[in-house]
Amino acid sequence: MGIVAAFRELDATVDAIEDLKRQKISDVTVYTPTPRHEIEEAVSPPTSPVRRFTLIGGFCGACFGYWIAVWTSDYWPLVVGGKAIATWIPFTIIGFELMVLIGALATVAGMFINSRIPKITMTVGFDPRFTHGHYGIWVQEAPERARIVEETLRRHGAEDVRHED
Amino acid sequence: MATVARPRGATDLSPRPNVASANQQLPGVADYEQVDRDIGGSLTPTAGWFGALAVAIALFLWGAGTWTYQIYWGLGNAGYNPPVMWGVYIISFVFWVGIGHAGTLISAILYLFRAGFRTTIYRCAEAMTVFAVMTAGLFPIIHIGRPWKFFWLIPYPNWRLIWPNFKSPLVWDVFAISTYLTVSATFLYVGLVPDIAVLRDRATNPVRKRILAVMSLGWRNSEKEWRHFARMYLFLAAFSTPLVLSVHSVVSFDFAMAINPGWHTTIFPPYFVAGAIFSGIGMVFTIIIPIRKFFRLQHYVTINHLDAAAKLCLFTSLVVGCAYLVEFWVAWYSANQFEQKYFWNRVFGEWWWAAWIMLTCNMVFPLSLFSQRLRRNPGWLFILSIFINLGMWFERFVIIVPTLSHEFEPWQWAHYAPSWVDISILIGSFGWFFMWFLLFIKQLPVIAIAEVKEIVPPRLRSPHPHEDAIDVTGRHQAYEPDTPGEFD
Amino acid sequence: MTSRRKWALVPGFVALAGAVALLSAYSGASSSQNFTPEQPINFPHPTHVQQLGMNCLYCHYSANKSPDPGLPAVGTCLGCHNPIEVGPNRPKIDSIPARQSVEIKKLLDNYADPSGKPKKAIPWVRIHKLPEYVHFPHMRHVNAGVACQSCHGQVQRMQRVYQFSSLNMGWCVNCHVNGYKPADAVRNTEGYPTAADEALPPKKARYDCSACHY
Amino acid sequence: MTEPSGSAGVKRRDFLKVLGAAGAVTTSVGCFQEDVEKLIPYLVSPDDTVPGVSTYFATTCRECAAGCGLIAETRDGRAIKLEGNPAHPVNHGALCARGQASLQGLYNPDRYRHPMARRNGKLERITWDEGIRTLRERIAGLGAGAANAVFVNQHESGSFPAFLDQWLAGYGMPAHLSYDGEAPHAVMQANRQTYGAAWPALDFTAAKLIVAVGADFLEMWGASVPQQLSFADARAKLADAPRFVYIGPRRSLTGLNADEWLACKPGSELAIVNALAGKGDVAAAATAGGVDQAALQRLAGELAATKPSLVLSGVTTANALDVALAVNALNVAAGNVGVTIKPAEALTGFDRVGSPNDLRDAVQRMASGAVPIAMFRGVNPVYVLPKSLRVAEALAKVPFKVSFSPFPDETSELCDLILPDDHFLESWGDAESVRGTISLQQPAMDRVFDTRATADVLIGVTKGDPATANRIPVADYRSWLIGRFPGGAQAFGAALARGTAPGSPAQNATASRTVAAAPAPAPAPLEGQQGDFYFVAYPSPVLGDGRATNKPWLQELPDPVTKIAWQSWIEIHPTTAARLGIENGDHITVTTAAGSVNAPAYIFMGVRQDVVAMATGRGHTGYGRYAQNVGVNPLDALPVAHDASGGLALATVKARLTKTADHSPIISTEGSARQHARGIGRAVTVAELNGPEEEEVEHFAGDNKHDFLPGLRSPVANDAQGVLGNPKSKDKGMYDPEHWSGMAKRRWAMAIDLARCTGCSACVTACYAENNIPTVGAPWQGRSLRPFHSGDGNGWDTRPGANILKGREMQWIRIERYYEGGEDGSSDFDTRFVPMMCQHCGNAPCEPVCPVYATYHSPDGLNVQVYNRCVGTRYCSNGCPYKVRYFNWHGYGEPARRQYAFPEPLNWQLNPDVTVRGKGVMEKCSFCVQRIREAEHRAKLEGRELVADEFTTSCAQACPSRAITFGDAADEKWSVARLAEDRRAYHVFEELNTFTAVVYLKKVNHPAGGER
Repeated sequence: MGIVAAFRELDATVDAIEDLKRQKISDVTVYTPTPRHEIEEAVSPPTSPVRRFTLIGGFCGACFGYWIAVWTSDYWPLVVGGKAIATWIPFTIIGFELMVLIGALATVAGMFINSRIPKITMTVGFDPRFTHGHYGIWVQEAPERARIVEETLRRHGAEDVRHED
Repeated sequence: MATVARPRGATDLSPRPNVASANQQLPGVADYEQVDRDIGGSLTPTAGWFGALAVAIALFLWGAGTWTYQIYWGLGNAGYNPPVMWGVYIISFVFWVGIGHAGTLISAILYLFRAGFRTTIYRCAEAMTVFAVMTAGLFPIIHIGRPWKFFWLIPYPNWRLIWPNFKSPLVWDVFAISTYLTVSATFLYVGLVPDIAVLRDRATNPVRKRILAVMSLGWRNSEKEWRHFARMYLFLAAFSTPLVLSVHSVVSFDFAMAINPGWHTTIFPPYFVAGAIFSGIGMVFTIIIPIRKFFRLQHYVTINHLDAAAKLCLFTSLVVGCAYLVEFWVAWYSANQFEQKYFWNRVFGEWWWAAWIMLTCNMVFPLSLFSQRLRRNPGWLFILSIFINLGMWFERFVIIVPTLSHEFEPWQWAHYAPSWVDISILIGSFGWFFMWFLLFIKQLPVIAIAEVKEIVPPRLRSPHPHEDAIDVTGRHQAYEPDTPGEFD
Repeated sequence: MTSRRKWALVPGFVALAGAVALLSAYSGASSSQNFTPEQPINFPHPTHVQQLGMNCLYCHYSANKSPDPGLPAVGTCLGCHNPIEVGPNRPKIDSIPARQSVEIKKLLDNYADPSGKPKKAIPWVRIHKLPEYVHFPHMRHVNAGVACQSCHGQVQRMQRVYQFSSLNMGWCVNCHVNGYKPADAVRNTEGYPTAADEALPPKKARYDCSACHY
Repeated sequence: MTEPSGSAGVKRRDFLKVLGAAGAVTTSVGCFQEDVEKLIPYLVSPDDTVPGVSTYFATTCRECAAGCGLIAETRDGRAIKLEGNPAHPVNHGALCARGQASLQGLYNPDRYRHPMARRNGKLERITWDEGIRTLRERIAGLGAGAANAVFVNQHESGSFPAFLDQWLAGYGMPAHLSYDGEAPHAVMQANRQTYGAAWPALDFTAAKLIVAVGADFLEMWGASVPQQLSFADARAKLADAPRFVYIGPRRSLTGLNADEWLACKPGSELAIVNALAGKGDVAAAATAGGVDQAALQRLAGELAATKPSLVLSGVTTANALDVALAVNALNVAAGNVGVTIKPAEALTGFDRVGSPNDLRDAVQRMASGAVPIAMFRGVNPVYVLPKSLRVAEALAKVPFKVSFSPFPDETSELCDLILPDDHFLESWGDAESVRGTISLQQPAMDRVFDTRATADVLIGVTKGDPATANRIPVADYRSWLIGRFPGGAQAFGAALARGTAPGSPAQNATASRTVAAAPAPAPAPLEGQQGDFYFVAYPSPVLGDGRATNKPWLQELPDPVTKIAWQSWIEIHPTTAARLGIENGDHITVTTAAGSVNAPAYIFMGVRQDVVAMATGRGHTGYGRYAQNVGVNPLDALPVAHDASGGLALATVKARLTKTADHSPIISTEGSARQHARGIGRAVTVAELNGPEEEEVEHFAGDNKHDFLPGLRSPVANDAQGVLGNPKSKDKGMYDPEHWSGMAKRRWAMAIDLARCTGCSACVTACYAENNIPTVGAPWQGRSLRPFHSGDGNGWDTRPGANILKGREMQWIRIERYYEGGEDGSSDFDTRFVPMMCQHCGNAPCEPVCPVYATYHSPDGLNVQVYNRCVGTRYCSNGCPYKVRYFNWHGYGEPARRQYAFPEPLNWQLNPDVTVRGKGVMEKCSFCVQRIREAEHRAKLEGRELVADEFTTSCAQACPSRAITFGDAADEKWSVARLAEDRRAYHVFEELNTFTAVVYLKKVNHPAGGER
């Protein structure tokens, strides 16, 4: 079962998170109206893997850019302005632009995939206040330990605690 | 505006200028809830807004009608006068692309530079960017002789087995502009997602709530989302920075790659990029100053922010002015009579007035920003921004028309005068731009809610001795706050 | 887990869009292939070519010396379908007896005067049409040994002639670049290429734009 | 076409009745035509034509009296191009602009489409039978009055005049009046007196010094084409070429080709000629003529010292005959007769021409009401005679007027019976252009409209009445011709193939003009008239006396001197203009004793300070949509004054000048008349030419590192596209010289000899004719001026030439005319004519910028423009330093648009081998790629390689001075390859490293006193 707690203050939220950690309660989701370093520190999560998406996307983009330009030029060789048929320097522009394009889109895709959005359901473990002024903690825990969790959250000054099944 | 309770201190607060401190940045904003209230409240449509929208749409329709007319009867109805084969449309294209450069600059480059003053204006600038590029993208199509064949510039597999010419600057344009449009639109949208979530949760109208729910992609402010979001935002910024520089460089290649006197010069890319940013900032002023007034957001977009932006404007103006002068020097030093003749003709020839409009508006007037009083005077900034827009349009005019009308072959020297068709379509483009922009500012937050919350002091259970210290748990002394205005 | 399934949709949509784009690009949307119009006179090519063994060049007389293949003059038709001698009958061909023919009647009634002189031209409906900005010299192709059937299809078997090839630019260019196999000419004319024919190298042609477009 | 043609010979000219079969020329750039199209076969397949392949007919040009030989190219029964007949003794294959444009007379949309008669004031359609009957009855009813009948025929040589006179005589009518407003009557009469021939052949090549006293022998003075050929050959002798001095108040096109110009007052020529002849006082002559005495003295000495010389007179003052006689005497004295002037090989085109004075006399008889019937064929007295003669009023006094004119001109609009004549490309005839040679005129095609040859009409008139039925015992004029042809039908048929035959056409010995013209009224002496300016009218080099004005090609062709099209102008000297505060385009009114004209001023160094000059040809009040209300007619201000020979005196009146308020911009294709030291048109003096070669190092304006080197220095030229500017590029495809297609072995190139080019602009019109170039100056082709307007032209820019005002003319080849010197307004300036077309650069700046490869470099060295690929970014034009790319601003090729340039039946002339460009695409000179490909097809079918100089471009073919040479520069067997290496060769803007395929050969100047 899940417990959703809403906090008014930042430091209270931070204390609660660290307390839960100390109690080896793992499945904790924290909500914050705006990114705060304190919370990130408290949760101390692994580095986001989005950067890999960026790297791969950018690389593919650049390769495709150069390839399409060179291949089409050689596919039907036409001389313009006495220039070589496949000219690398101008094709760099194509390579660069496509690197940026594909790279950027891949990055966004990375963010979506990693943070599991678009989310289909908004009901479970969420409270509209979290996008307003409140911080939130959502713990999914076995019923028998739920009481401890709730008690911990209240101790740290949760404005209110809600149970979900 | 009646619906908006005039928030506390929504006047032009003038705190001590150039003070770098977190809690001083938005003295008028108490807590997160107020941010939602103020910004969310500014979204209610007003009569004035409907009026403006109506005008914009009317102008757009007039322009669109003129374009269909031009397509049917031929480009001859525009003012072209061979060899001046490029005219108002390409001028406006470059103009609008230039406008489109401020947004990404502010949201991306200043983000990397941790320039705090961007926070409250970047959303506005980004939206401006997207719509400006949308406008600019139309002009090449309007300009070409057979618009219905425009897609031939895009490399797609086809049964003719033929492809575009990747050596042509115009194809580079296609790639640069479309990439720029896509990336900046994405940038704008993903930045909006958390704010849309805020609106979603505040919305009362169920239909609106539903739409916002879809648009917000189910964003719920979880710490995990924020983590990936921050990383993505960083990389997007990192990508956009070179992109901004590349796009207008590529646009400048349209000219620099041709051999015409006045075009064929290596100074063009930096010169164009500076000019673009300059014109962009000008347009930002033109837009943000009325908005902060009518939306009562002076306590968000403070004088400090305008001041900082004005400094950026002054800097780019100096760069542009330098470029102008260097051009003349190069022409003289090249000992190339075509170049020399052209540049003489530029300032003393048939088009002298255009050249002088350009020089005064872009070089002389902005010098006033050396005065701190004028920098901190929104009224003056607004007036100046109008001059800048005008001057930058004429900069492109001066680059294109005099060159084409007066180049190598004396027998083909000619004049040029726009016709009613050119003018109508130019006006229509402003209608098109403002139509989108007006629709935007009443549907979506014109100031980034989530990011503003970042610079609003958080609520604390145990008030800390040092109000302005960010680290309330007192455990991470090593952390350096990105305080706004620290680069002022 | 509903979200999982919905995730699968996204690449699905992308793939679909791509497929549609490619199809539309390659479909040669503006080709009038298989265009089979109703002709003023349903001229039976099979009878003339297969039974009577007439050569294409008998009627399309300038295909080997002009860009324009040429059309038979009404006089040419009346040369055989002589109203005086055979009237609205199909002339007797070796074994096959002469008999009434609706189409010949049409010819005589509408396009010839009783004396057998041509009266009025037959408004044939044009089937194979290249845009005016393409210059297609028939004689070059015919003299290069390209069988008529290679482009026009097995007209000698068509009861009603239709546009056999797409006449798209890609279709032209493929042959110009890859070349035309003499053996194909034999096959297209219902012959059986010998090993010698097969051995012959394909005949290529210019693929420079100004070869056809000017 | 409804008219079944009488002769079997014409059958094969039947049309394919529908365009579809002929590879229809419709605008189609860019889209498949899905709409079902009909294919219409022949009824009876023609014996000797192949659909899609051109048939050629030799015939004779009747646009002017010279009678050049033509080859008419017909395709599927339609004449599509005229070229000079190389075998013809007059023009040797060359053809002037007017000859080219006669096609637009044939297909002119304003031609009379059927006979008409005036019924209660209106011209109504009638049948030919009615028409012929009406004419017959009228003539029958004349009775004694027949003796006063007037038949005015446009002067032509050959049998028709004799036939006509015979016919007239049959009805007791006086012989016809053979009128030619362009013929220099004074010169011809003087020639008859001195040499016994109206127009002796002129051999410029034999001369060492040419002095032209107002004789514009490259223009309207005599037979321009043969004179131009000979003159160009003379100048092409370079160092040994004759020096050329022009004397006259206005520096015409001929004058601009002169090495020196003595700008003398009109009327002073006689004194000057006498001075030159040593018969008169030089000083007096110099003061009288207002010329520099030293120069005159020097010229007199030079003339005396240089033998043989060639002195020509062409003045149009009242004493023209005296001047001409004096000049002839000078030639005789100098022993030029038989050397440079050859009466033995006279051009006979002008023999038996009547004079304007005869026409004036006829008009005055009409005015007196004595004339019962007047018939006009090809002559338009209402327009070509001075307004002060009141021709229209005189015509009103004539009870019955018949016009055989094919066009609705000012005269025929006043006539009671219109029996439209066939165009000469539709009818039979003959001419005697050179003594002893008949050149035949045969129909190149079936009739376009329901017209009929006048000769056949006249025959029809006689046939209708039993009394006169067997007066002309032949079926039609053709049989009449054959009947009189030396050798009969056999020889006639044989001669048709060549177009010429030895012998002389039938002359009517008996008939001579029974009514003698009253002597011309003595004109008022020029000096002593009031007015501070001499008013000089001159026949336009392009439009002549106005008979060519209804042809859009010629309206659009810029005047070779002023470069003005679709407009009349008044030439005025810069100094005078400055004095009177007159700018280009300010309207000024020229008022003479006889009347006044008002036109925009054009400031021109080539007139004296006390002279204003104006060209004839425009100012029609009728004559079809292209001529009507375009410009003004200088004759409106001329008195009725004739010289002693009866020629109309054009420079005989003084005028007052008043500046008016209104201003209309000059419709000119000229940007700057100065080349600003950019080395576009270059020249060497004889001295330099004789000098050692190594001195010949030129430095370029704008770049002093490049020295001049002759030849084609393109990386894709001498090695024929082997390198592509990058030796390492792997797949060269067809650009590899070893490629099986062999395309890259060729490098098409062009050489233009500025020493030959006279700037006559025949090439421009030839290019229009060959390449389906639209004319854009017609009043309905302008652009929109405001958002809301109706289709009737209201709201559009309906000024004639409005598009040209916007610089939108489409001349694939244009003649640039640059002045050197004379900035101070002195008469001492040099003119450079530079034909400018696509230079087909090896490194073309236009190519790489095109996003869709619509323009690229073909393996055989062409800069190809693929119309159907073009999307119209116009970037290529920006890149082009020569500015030779032209854009279709409107749907000039789209029948549905009001700017359509080829209203039916003008579109019948369109060349089926060339795509008609639609709106929104770029076009430019293609080096006549269709001719290249056609030649390649022909060679391939005949299983051979191309032969050197086997074919050439349209401009080169037409050029009457043979200045243009086209060919394969990569193969030294072609003459262009040799010319490219000439020491005079240079490229325009070579410093831009465009490596052009067009080589210019420098003009050669012969300054005064230069050693010979």
